This record gives sequence, structure tokens and C-alpha cells, in this order.
Amino acid sequence: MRQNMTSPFSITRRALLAGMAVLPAFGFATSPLQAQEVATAVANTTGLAVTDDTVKVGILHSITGTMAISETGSVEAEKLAIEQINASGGVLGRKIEFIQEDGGSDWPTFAEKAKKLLVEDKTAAIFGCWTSASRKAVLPVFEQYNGMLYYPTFYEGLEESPNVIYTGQEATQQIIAGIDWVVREKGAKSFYLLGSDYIWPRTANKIARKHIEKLGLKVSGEEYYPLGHTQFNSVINKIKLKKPDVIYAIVVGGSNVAFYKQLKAAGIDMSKEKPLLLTISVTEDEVLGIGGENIAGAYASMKYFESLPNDNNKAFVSSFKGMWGDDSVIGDVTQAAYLGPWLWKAAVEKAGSFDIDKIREASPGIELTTAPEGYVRIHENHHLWSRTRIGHARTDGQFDVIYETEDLIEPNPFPEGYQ
Amino acid sequence: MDVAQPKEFLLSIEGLTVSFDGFKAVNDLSLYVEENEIRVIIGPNGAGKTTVLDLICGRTRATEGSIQFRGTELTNLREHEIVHAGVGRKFQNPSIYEDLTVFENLELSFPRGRSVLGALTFRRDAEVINRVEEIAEMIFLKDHLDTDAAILSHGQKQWLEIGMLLIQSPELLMLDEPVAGMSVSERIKTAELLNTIIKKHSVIVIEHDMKFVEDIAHRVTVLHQGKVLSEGSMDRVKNDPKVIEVYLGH
Amino acid sequence: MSPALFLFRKREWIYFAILAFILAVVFPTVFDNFRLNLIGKYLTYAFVALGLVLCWGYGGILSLGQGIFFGLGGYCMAMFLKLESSTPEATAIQSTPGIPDFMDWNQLTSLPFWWEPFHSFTFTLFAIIAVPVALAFIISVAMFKRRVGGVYFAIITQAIAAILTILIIGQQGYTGGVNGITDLRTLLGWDIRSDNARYVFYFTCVALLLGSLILAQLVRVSKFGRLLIAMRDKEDRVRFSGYDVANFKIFIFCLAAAFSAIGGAMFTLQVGFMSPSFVGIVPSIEMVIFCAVGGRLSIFGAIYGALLVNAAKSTLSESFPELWLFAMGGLFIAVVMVFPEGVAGLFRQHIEPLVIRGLSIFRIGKVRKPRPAAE
Amino acid sequence: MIGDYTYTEFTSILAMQGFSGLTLFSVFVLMALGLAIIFGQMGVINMAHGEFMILGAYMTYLCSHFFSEYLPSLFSIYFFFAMILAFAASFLLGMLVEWGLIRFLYRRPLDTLLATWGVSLILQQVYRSVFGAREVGVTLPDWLMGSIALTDIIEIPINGLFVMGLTFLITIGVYLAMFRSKWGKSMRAVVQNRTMAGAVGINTKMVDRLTFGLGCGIAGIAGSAFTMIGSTGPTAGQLYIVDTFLIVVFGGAGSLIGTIASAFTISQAQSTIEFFLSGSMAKVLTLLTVVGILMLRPQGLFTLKIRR
Repeated sequence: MRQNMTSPFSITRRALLAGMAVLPAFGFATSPLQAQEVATAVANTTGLAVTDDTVKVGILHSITGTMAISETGSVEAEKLAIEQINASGGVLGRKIEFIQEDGGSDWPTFAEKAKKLLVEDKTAAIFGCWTSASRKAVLPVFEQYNGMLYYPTFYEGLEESPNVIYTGQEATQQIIAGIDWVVREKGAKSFYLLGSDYIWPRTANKIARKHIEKLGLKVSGEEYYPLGHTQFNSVINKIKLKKPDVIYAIVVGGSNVAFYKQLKAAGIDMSKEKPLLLTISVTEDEVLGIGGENIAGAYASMKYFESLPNDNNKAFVSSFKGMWGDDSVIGDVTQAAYLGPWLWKAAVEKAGSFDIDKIREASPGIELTTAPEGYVRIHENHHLWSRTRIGHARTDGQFDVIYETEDLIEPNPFPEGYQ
Repeated sequence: MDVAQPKEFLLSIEGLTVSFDGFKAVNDLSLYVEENEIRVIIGPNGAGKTTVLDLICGRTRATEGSIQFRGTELTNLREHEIVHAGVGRKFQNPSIYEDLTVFENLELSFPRGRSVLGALTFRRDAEVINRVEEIAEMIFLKDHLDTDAAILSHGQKQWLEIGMLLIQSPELLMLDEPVAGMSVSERIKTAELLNTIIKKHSVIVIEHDMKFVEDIAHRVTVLHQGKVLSEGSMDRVKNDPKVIEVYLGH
Repeated sequence: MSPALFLFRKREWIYFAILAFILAVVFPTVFDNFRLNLIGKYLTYAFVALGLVLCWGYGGILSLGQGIFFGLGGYCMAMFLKLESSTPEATAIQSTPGIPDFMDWNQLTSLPFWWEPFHSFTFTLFAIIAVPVALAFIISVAMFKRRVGGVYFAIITQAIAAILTILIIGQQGYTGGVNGITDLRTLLGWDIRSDNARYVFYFTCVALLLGSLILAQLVRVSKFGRLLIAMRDKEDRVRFSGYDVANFKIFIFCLAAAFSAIGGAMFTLQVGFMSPSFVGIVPSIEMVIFCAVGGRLSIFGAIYGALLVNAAKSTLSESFPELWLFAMGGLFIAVVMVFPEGVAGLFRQHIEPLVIRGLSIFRIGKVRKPRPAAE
Repeated sequence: MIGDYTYTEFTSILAMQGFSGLTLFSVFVLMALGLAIIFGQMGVINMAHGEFMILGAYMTYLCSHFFSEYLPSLFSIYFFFAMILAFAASFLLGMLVEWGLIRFLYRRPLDTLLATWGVSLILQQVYRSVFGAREVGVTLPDWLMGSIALTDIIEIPINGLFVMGLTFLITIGVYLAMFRSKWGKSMRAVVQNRTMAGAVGINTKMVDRLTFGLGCGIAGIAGSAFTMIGSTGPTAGQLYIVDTFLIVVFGGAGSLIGTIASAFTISQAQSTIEFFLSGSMAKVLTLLTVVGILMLRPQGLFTLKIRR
């Protein structure tokens, strides 16, 4: 796997190799094809930016603006994956070259840059977007120009585009297992649903409410605050009055910090679990801003935590830190972003072609045994089969993984009975 | 001046009071102005002179009292309605449009096209141009029609503002210190101008310059602490001991 | 003289011709469809900047809420397009087919009544102007009749922009929430995403912009225009010359709102969606900078300003994302401190004299202040 | 019983809600005080107010790091040093901005708005370059994040008490500075008649600079205090700007009492509506009410009727 390494070993490279030493082969049967086996004319019939030696892809995230905070991790993970893929021989024997564009936290800019990456740069795949709004903005562009987007964020579902591979979880995957767990293990009977005011928290809470009600349990309150809101004392008082067993919080961004600090200051000690706090919106990235001491004792329900003890993950974490510094943290979305380039490579090599249509055909069924989160497989609906885990927040900003679902959960972006 | 019946007054102010947070700047003031009269209001600083003009033209709302102009009650009207009724006001500091030319300044004051639609469809026809030129001649600015108002001298600016009033053809002109900051020759010209004006208009003037007041005034009203202290011809007022005490005697 | 010739001075006719030539001939020949679409998008901001020139540059009314009207115009257009693409057939998989997808996700089972009229294209065209102007009218009557101006007006318009954003985001079942109204496909059965449509929209946009420019110029050269300047300098004097100042402010604010709304509608058509991120505070202030950079007293400047700033934003943020905010911040400071009259001011000072000298050879433009004679 | 709750529960919650209303009030006053001075007294619209607050927050962040690295024994009281540093940094930067920018613009209030917006963009990018795009976590001493349990339900957050105390002290301080100090006299003189104040020997330029600096300095302290309840990131300052301006305008510019009264009204309204309605609607309703009242009474709550 190292035969193509030509450059002298830099520190980064060495760190990378340390990580790659444990990268096993891919889970599908056919052996990786090499460049000489697939001529460019055959592998690229639609005029993408593919030569005999290189293939161009796009990275499209916000480097500036309010979303830069969240999207940085995804950019870093995607660059790491691309570098590792190149170090291991590239895709169909071709090195990946990436073109990075800044969405600037502005949705039309995303659409504009997506179009540029597809029309002008003819990139073979694009890894990017973070917010639902940015994805919605680029979606028509991808469908019109037939591109392929690898989208990393856990999101609300209700979408299934032939031009997107969703590498994060859709809402039901993330939510139902978490609620089941808290009901089973903690005996929770009542829930207070709380979120930032936009589509993901609202849709997620809707699914949560339906599920809670199906289980015959009680939702004692549900409300939303504008993005960026910083005053949560009133809702904390309401929570104290209603005494729910679980605060189910989907607060995002700067509001998160304010919410957890005020919760702590109001004397709600999460380690006493009265009430217990379960969130689907706080990853290791968010904890950096909140401060581990303010959220310790809370539970998070998602598919990946940096502290996952498997070998894939250990290798991934050490390469990531080798490349981006020991201070960097890896959250759920960062890991999902890391899967993007690998899933694409697998699809290209399975199809023996860079053509978007062939990749689309090849994608369902592709599995990745090397994923840091363990094992994932692409579903017919372009989402991933994955496990959901419960993390228990520690003071140092990491989570202890105390539970994971036994089976892979089937992605179901249009869940019947939850709409 | 002959004694006239109240109904013949052009302007009659009765029991006018305005209070700012309890301080009565004008207190139960009554004042009558006849047609074609030049009335000068004098008084020490803070006597309420400018406030009276503000009240008449609607810039300040009266707390009590009435202002009748040709039988129309002005206290309920809005500023532009008072102007339409025939009252024109010149401010203490020359208030002209510095970014526009003298011509444009006068043209904007021409009483036509004062509604939004009127302003949009306003045409600069012969009537406007003739009238502007006529007024410009009167205010000694005939040769400066295309000059930007900003570069006029202080005195010229005062004249321009008077001209802007004249072109409205108001029946009552109110001038707040029209000669302040003028040179002697400008002052003489201004007095001459005022004397032309009163052939067609009544005028209320606030002035400090006693020489000038003597030159123009028909009657003088002395205000003190928001009240009329004395009223009458210049000679009478000058010799009123109350006036001497608070004002002239300084 | 025909009235049309009054509209511009000779020199200005030349500038108008140059602008029209650049927009209608140069750009379409030089740029490919993709870049042209981008320019079309920038031009939609030029509508807002044009309105701001009249309202802020001439009238002295600084609105920090032009995004409100841009957004409302855009939303009206987006509602029509969304309804058109939400046919029962296209939305068959929904629990309630025939309503926009985001409504279905939010458990709406029927179209809200106020969406109904947007099935009609005629009504939509009417609403694009009427809705924003109605709101502008309410705001401006309330404010100007009570003589609220300057800074207070700016801050209140800003607050209204904030309120509207929160409302749109919060009522996602009716508005599409933070994602906005997306996935717009056809206009009267015609695919708006095709290259052909883009060309047509670009030229429509240019035509509307030039039309708005002429309208703005009509206002500017009329007595109304001079009154605006007069009001900006000495509001009281205008009042005491017998004008109801508030009415004039209301009119110009509504006109600026109408321009913004047209821009918003064209934006929706060219970009293919509308979202609350164009309604809020930040875009509204950015729109002010387009106008300031172009020159707050120049209607031509507004258009060049919008083009320049946006082009700079695209290139700078492509190559040096970190520098972009510095550049933008610097621009704000520079237009205030260094060149308050913007690009148009620089042009007037440094380039125009040369142009005039050049033209005078052909006896076209004469250096004198013309005062049209009586007819 | 009231609804589903016992009488004790209900009264306790009322008390708690009253307390959070007061906390919100203190937060609002702290946010608006600096702006009230700058806008009310100088007529300058400082759109970078939020960024000055965030500067204070970053100073607190630096302090928390410094103390935990080098002076762990003093960590529990580092916050007081942090506030001083926050004030000093914002004060100095404020004076610098006044010197470099604002002093040229006193006659053009709308232009100060644009220029300070530019300053705010630049500061945001500086923060991003120096501290990174992510929010930073400011570690607070444990005692500040605790609470005092009065009954089973009533728990008084110490940071709430702290903010209230701080607001009280700063308000008193500002009052004394404005109405009892020589600088305050000079400042009020300059506000009333700049030329005259200059003529009687007041260094008007220095007074302006100090006034602007002081306003920014108070913003810095506010930012420092807000690390206890909010987030610290490059763009966090923008969250405050609309609220802050509305408070000042609603109170009637130029009146400190007005600012305080308006902060009180808005905070009580907001916290009451929040309790009965969902958060977003509460925010919209509060803002709408404020804008509505401002349309009816544009001069704000408190203004002196003065001769023009």
C-alpha cells in the first residue's frame, strides 16, 4: 500500500503512516483496480477532471462566517482521508487533488461554489456542506449537473437524493435508540423537549415525541428558542416546575454554551440525573466551547465518540491528531466526514469508473470495515447502516461510551408513523 | 395707528401659554397684529421671543391659548398647513439649502407642486422662472441665480431665506433676527427690503439691534419672562420705566 | 425639447449608454453562462443599492432593513414557484400531496389560506411589489409622521429585520424555516434552471434594472429630487416652505422598498431559492455598503458598487478567505473616511474632467451648469 | 393546588422566575450601559459594541489560562483580575478607535454606524485569527457556578447574584462618574455645548476620548461577566447588538435612568412572556412590543421636554 509514496517523510507523513499501518483492506471481494487496468477513456465518459494520474474532487465547507466553527473539523477529516488515500495508492491508481471552496456560511454562496466545482472544475465528487440549509441550497445544482455530494452531518431526514450520499445519521437512527435506552436503563417516564428554532431540532423532537408517546410515556414540555439565544433561565424554571425525568436537548451553536452554563448555575446537577439530560446535538467539538465541567454527567446519543476503543478508531484518532495537532478533537460529524472520501473511493473502484451514474449504481451495498465507528454499509436509500451509541460526558470533554446498539440500525429518512 | 376692532386683526394671539416641564416659556401672552404692520418683538435673552414665533408657525405646540390667523385657529394645524394658510417663517440662523443653487432654493419655495405627485410632475415653466427672477432681483441676488447657496456670504444667505419666504406670497412674514451678522451696508439694504415687503405683507420681526428696530418698527412689543411687558411705538416703549429696568437700561 | 431629453444631461446619456452596453453586450459576450448568472445575482443587489441612493443618499433616510423588502419580494416569487412545482403528481409520496414539501413535513394537511392566491402568476407579480411596499408604508407612516428619523429609524428598521427573520425561521410550517423555500423548478412550465432560462433572466434583470434606473432618474431630476436634498439638509425649512415632509419620505422609502422587492424576486428566479438569511441584519447592512461604495449620491454608482463589492467578495473569499472580512471592514471605514462619495465621487473628481475635455473636442458635453430654459 | 402544582411549588417558581427576571434585567443593564454613554452622550452609534464585549470575554479566557497555568492557588479569585484586564483592554482599544476614527465623524452619526460596523468586522476576523474560529471555553471557579439552595425548589444561582451585584456597583460607579466627578461635569458640559465647553478650558477632545473609552470599557466588563452565562466566540458579539440598541433607544437616548427603566421593562416582559409562551414567540412578541411602542412614542420612555 505504500508503493506510491515518493515524498520525503515529513512529521505529518510519519504520523499518517503510523495511522495507516493498521489500515486493513476493503471489505468487498474484488481487489482494487489499478490505473493501468482502467483507461481514463473508460473510467471517465462524462468529461470529469480525471487524467491518467490524477482526479479532482471538491471540498465545500464554510471557512468564514458563523458556521466556520462547526465545519472546520469536517474539512480537516476530509483532507486527512484524501491524504491517506493518496498515500495508499489513490483511487483507481489516480492521486486525488482537491479544490477547496468557502461557502462562507451563506447558502447562495454554497450553491454558487457547488456550481463552480461541478461546471468549471468538473470535480468527480464533492465532500461538503454542514447545515441542512446549505445542503438544500446545493441540492438542485447537484441534481441539475449530476454531481455527487458526500454529506457528513446527522440531520432531520426527509430527503433521499440520488446525488447525495449521507454519511451521518438521519434523525430516527440517532433518536429512537437513545430514547429506548434511557427508558430501559434509567426508567425514564417523562421528557422535556427543548431545541434551537430550526428544522433539525423541530423534526427531531417531533420524532422523539411520537416515539415517547408510542411507548406510552409523557412529554411534559416542548419549546424552541431562536438560534443564538443566550437566556435560558425561564425554561430552566419551567423544567424545575414540571420535574421531567429527562431533559431532551437539541440546542445548537452559541446557545449551547449559554444553556449548559445556566443549567449548571441553576443547581441542576447532571451527575445526580434528576433530571437526566440527553442530547443529540453536543459532540466533542461543542464541548470545547461549553467547557467539560459544565456538561459532565450528561448523556449524548450518536454514532461516534472519539473515545471509542476499537483499533480502527485508535488509528484514526492518532493520524488525525498527528496531522492537525494534539489539541484537536473529533466529533461525530468529523468522523462522518472522514468516511466520505473512503466511501467514494470504494464506490469508484467497485464500479471501475468515475462516472457519477456508475458510482450511484455501485454505492448501495458498499461496506467499510475500516470506519473509525466500526462498520458501515450504504443502504439503497444512500444513507448508512450504523450503530448508535450512548456517551456519558466526562469533565475532560470526552465521553465514556456506555452503550451501543447490538445491530446496525437501518436508515429510514421517511419514517412511517413519525411524520 | 388707529384703534381697530379685534375681528380686523390679521393675527390675534390670546392667553397663549407653553410650559416645558413646568417652566413657562410663554405665559398667558396676548398679542394682536394688523394688516401691513411691521411689529418688532424685543426682549432680553430667554424672554420667549423665538418661542412665540415657534408657537405661531406650529413648530412648538401650545399648552393653552389660541392663535387666530384671519379667523383660522392655527394651534391645531400642522406646520405646512400653517404655511398654506399664509404664514411664513425665517429662522434665526439662515436656513437655506446649501447643496442647491439660489435658483433652486427659490424654486422649491414657489407655492406650486407641494404634494408628492405635484413635486414629481412639477415643470419649470415661464411662470416659475419669471417669479424666481423677480424675487431674486428684490433680494439683490439676481446675478447669483446659478451660484451654490453654500458659497453665499452670510448676509446674502439671510436675504435668500427672506426671498424664499417672499416667493410663497405669505400674508404674514415672521423674521427671527434678520440682520444678525450683517455688515452696515447690508443692514441698510435689508431695511430697504423690508420696507418694500410691507407694502404687500405684514411682518413680525425679532431683533436686538435697536438702531435697526427704530428704522423699521411701526409698533414694538417687549417680552419679559414669557409675558408682554410693554407695547406701543418705539418712543413709548423706550421711555417705559419697566422696560428700561429689565432691558434697555443695561 | 422632448421630455425624454430632460431626463439625463448629455453626459449622463453617455454614461447610461455605456452601462447598458456593458450589461447587455459586454458581459454576455465575455462571460460564460455560469459567470453571467453570478453577475445577474449581483445585479439583484443593485436594485437595493439604487433604492438606497434615493432614500439614503438623497433623502438622508438610512434604512438598515432593506433586506426585509428584498426578502419579501423574493419570498412572494418563491411561493409562486414552489406551488407550481408542488403538483400532486410531483409530491405523490407526501402524506398530503399537492402542498409544498416543507408543509408536509410539518404536518400541515392543507395549504394555508394566504398561500392560495400565489397560485396565480398575475397576483404574484402584484404581490411582489405590493406586499413589501405595504409594509414599508406602514413602517414609514408610523415613523415619519412622528418625525422619527436618522439613527432611530436605522435602529428600528434593523429591529424589524431581526423580528422578521425570527418569525420566518420559527414558523417553518408556513415559510420553510431556516432552509427557506428551496427546490424551485419551473416558471409557468418552463425550467428555470436551464442555461436558456438563465440568459433570459439575466436580460430581464438588466432590462428591469435599466428601467428602474430611468425611474430613479425621473425622480432625481424632478423637483422631488431637489426636495429630497433640501430635506436632508434642512428638514424644518422644507416644512416651513409648505411641504408635508413625512409624505415625501414615505414615498421615497416605499419606492426604495419596491426596487428592493424587484431585486428580491429576480434573485429568487436566478438563484433558485429564497431563505431568511437574506432578510436579516447582516445582509441588510451589506446592502448599504454596496450603495456607499458606489457612491451614495450616484444612481450609476449604485450599480457599479453592487457589482464591484460582490465581485471582490467572490474573488477574495475564493483566494483569501481570511482577508475577506478585513477587506470588507476596511471598505466600510474607507467609504466613510476616505472617499465618502464612493467610486462615483472618485470618477467625478479624477476621470470625468478628462472625459469632458475629450468630449468637448467633439462639442458634445459642455462644462457648464445647465438650467433648462423655459419652454 | 394551582393546576397540577402545589401552592408551595407555585410560589417557589414565581420567586425563581422573579429572580431570573432580575438577572435578565442586570444583564441588559450591563449590556446597555456602555452604549447608553456612547450613544446617549456622544451621539455615536457604536455597532462594534458587541465586539468590545467579546474582547472582555477573551481577556477573561486568557486570564483563566494564565492563572490555571502559573497561579493555580489564586484561581478561585482570578475573575476579579480578569474583569480589570477586560476593562483596561476595551478601554484602551476604545480610545484608540476614537482617536483613529470616531473623532472625525462627530457630525455624521449615520457614518459612525457604518465605520463602527467596519471595525466590528475587522475585530471579528482578528479574534478568529488569534483565538480560532471555534468558541473557547472559559473555565470558571467552582464557587461562581454553584447555587444556594434556599428550599427544595428555590435555588439561587451564584452567577446571577454576581451579575446583579456587579451591575449595581457599575451603575453606581457610572452615576458617580457622571454626576459627581470633574470628568462627568466636563462631559455633560461638552454634550450640552461643545464650543462653549472648549472656550471655558475643557479639553473637549480628551473628554470625548475618555467617554468613548469608558463606554467601551464597561462593555468589556460586561463581556467578562457574560462568560458565566454565554458563549465566547468571534461572532458572539453580534448576538447582543440589536437587543442592546433597542434597550437604549427604548429608554430614551441620553437618559441613564431611562436606560435602566427600559432594561427593567423589557427584561420583565420577556421573562414573563417566556414563561407562558415558547421561547421564539416570546422573543418576537417582546421585540414587536418594543418596536410598536417606539412607533407610538419615538422619543422613548424618558426624555426631557426641551426647548428646541
